[in-house]
Order: sequence, then structure tokens, then C-alpha cells
Amino acid sequence: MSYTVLLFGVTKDIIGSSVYCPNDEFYTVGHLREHLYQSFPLLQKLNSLMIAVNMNYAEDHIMLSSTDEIALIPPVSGG
Amino acid sequence: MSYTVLLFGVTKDIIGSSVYCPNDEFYTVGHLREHLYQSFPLLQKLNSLMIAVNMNYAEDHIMLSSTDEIALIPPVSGG
Amino acid sequence: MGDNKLMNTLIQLVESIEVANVASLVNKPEYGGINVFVGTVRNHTKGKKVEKLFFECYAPMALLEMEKIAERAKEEFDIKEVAIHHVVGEKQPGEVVVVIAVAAFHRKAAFAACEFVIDTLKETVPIWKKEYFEDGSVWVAAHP
Amino acid sequence: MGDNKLMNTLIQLVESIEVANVASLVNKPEYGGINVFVGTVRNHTKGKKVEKLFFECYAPMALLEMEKIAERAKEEFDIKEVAIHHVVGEKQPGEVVVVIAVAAFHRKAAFAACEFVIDTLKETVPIWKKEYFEDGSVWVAAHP
Repeated sequence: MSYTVLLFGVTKDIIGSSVYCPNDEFYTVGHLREHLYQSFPLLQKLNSLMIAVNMNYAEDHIMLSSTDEIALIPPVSGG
Repeated sequence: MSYTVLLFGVTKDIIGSSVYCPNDEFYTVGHLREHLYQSFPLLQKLNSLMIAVNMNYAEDHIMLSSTDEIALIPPVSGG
Repeated sequence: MGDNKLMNTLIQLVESIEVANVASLVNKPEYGGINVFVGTVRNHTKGKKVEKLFFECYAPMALLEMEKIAERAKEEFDIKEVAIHHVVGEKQPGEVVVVIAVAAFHRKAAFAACEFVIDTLKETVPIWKKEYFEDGSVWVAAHP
Repeated sequence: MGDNKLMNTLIQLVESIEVANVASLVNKPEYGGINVFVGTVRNHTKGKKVEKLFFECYAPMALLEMEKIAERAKEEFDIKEVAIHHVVGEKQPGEVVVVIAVAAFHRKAAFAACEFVIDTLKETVPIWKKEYFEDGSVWVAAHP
């Protein structure tokens, strides 16, 4: 079981790819977030970093499954 | 010396013309208003009746001269 | 009205209005936000079906009053440009009768100023609307 | 995007926007007022000249979030229709990047709802703007 994490905007530049497939499993959004912060410390410098699960903003306690569509949402700047 | 009073909207219907040229002289906007109310009592039934002198809303104390452009402004309903 | 000389005039009385033209009149690359109000002819008034409308105006004074409103808006709000186009003549329900466009560096001022302009226009600009129903016609707002 | 099937869709991500099209999408003869917000690319940011911009989006979620905003606006304000068109891809200063149109029976609600929609869009919709300057580029709002 593994995850595919979609990357956008500045997170794509920081991680250097438009998708990220971690080797580890994570039970919650919070666990994934910790992993990302440790693997890519520059993510900690962002104004905010939301994680979307199945196209909804997800709080850290939300459980992850490998079929979820996961995406990193750095500060938005549309409009 | 005489005045030409431009008429618009419902005042044109009430007076039955698009201009009104009274025979009398009036010193002020208020005198003209009194004359109009007596000559055409239906004007008294309007929600409001403003008088414009040289394309500016004029209060009753404003003096009139025969070279002024005078207009009756019934309640506006643009927009 | 509507001839080439007036194509770039911010304040206009016209026979018909293109919304995009009014918005583009106030758009410059320096500004960040444009608020546009589009007023249309409603097809009903107090439950009665409106068949058509007629707009009459005291043209020179209407233009002058619209200029005054635009100037006041620029004094009272942090905005850069105001365009106001209003129709005259006969209109069908659904047709555009007034378009106001306000450009600003920041959108909040554009919204507030545009609302001020349409509110004030409806109070002070000498334009009169006649509504035609199946059973007659009436000058709007004339009587209690 | 932009094909015939989507011509009448109220919520769209598009390569370019026609202001009048968005306004006409929400216009029906029953309504009396439409408020439109037009967001354009500013040619300067904090004194620096912006040469071009690039808009990236997480398309399916962006559309979903825009739908949510439109629904919330219809719940919270007395309005009838909301259209939101936002661009993606490269844009030049002065070009239109977002158009929001809100139709209502009464204009006050249209103004308030339109402002709510653009304010909320800027907070929640996953779209990212990259500004290009003479000396580099930056993802807007990413860093303090």
C-alpha cells in the first residue's frame, strides 16, 4: 500500500516533481504532514500547507487510505 | 419677459405638452411652483416635484430670470 | 449618441449598451479590480407582467448629474475610474438599461463605490421609466 | 474547457474570459440586477513591474470549491444565480483573470453576494498565481 500525493505551486518546486509517492504508510493526514516536513524542511517555511483528501480540505486527524486522492495545497492565490 | 419650462415624464402628460410657457413672470422657483400647482392641480398629487434651473436642482428661494433653462423634474426612475 | 466621437466617453446616454465595452473603458493594467453593476428590465412589477418600457431623459442634465456622481465617487472612495452608461428609448424585458463600471487598485473600494453610484443615480439623475402593461402604462414612482 | 458543452456552465476554468458572456449567463428577464466583479492582472506588485503571470490550478477541486462558494452564496444571500469563471495558464498584465456574476431581484443582495464570492474564492479555491519579474519569479502568498 502506498500513496500518490499531487503537488501544486511552490510545493512542486520544493519537492521537485508534480507527484510524490512516499515509501512509507501513514495513518492520518497529520502523520503524512510530519513526514513531509521532515523530508522537505522548506515546506515548513510556507505561510500555510493544507492537505486535501479526495478534493476536500482535510484536518490532521483524518485517516488516509491508499485509494484516496491526496494533494498538497500551499497558500492559494487565485482571483 | 417670459419663461420656457421643459416638461418630462408625467408632468408632460399632466400639462399636455413638452414645454410650458406661462404668461406671468415669477421672481423665484417657489413662485413658479405655486403657479404650477394652481394651474395644474394634478401636479400636487406627485410623490415629489423638483425644479431645475440651468440643469441644477433649485430650491424655492432661487431667483429666476428669463434666460434661465427651467425644467420640471417629477420623481426620477432611471437605473 | 453612440457615434465614434463618444466611443471612449465614460458617461453616456445610449440606445443600447455592451457590458464588456463599459468594463473595458475603465480597465488599465495598473488596476486590480473592476466592479460592474448591470441593471436590466424586469418582466414583472408587483405581480403584473411588464410588456415593454420606455426611458425618457433630460439629456444634458442627466449627463451632468452622472458626471457629478462619478466625481463624488472618486472623492469619497479610493477608486480610479467610473463609467456610467444608461439607455434611452424603448426597451424589452431582459434588456440592459444601465451599466456602471468602477475600477480601483483594491476591490473593496470598487464594490462600495459602484453601489454608491447606482443608489445615487436612482435618486438624482433625471431619467424617467414608463412601464407598459397589457392594460395600460404608468410612469414609475410618479405617484404614491 | 471552452468547448460547446461548457458554454452554458456557470462555474468554469477557462483560458480566456469574455466579461459579457459571464454576465449574460446569469441574466434572466425576472431579475433586476446583476453585479459583476472583474479581476485583472496588475502590472506591478510592491513597486516591482510584473512582466507576466501564470495560473496553475488543481482543476477538479478548484471547480468543486467554486461550486461550494456559489451554493453558500445562494444560501446566505437573497440571490438567484452565480457564475464564476477563472483563467488558467499564462496571462499578461491587464488581462482578465476572474469574472464573477451574481443575479438577484434586488441589487443590494447581488453586491453583497458578489463580494462574498470573490473574498472566499481568494481564500479557498486551489489556484496558484506565479508572478514573473525582470529578475525572477515568485509564487504569490507562498512565503511570509
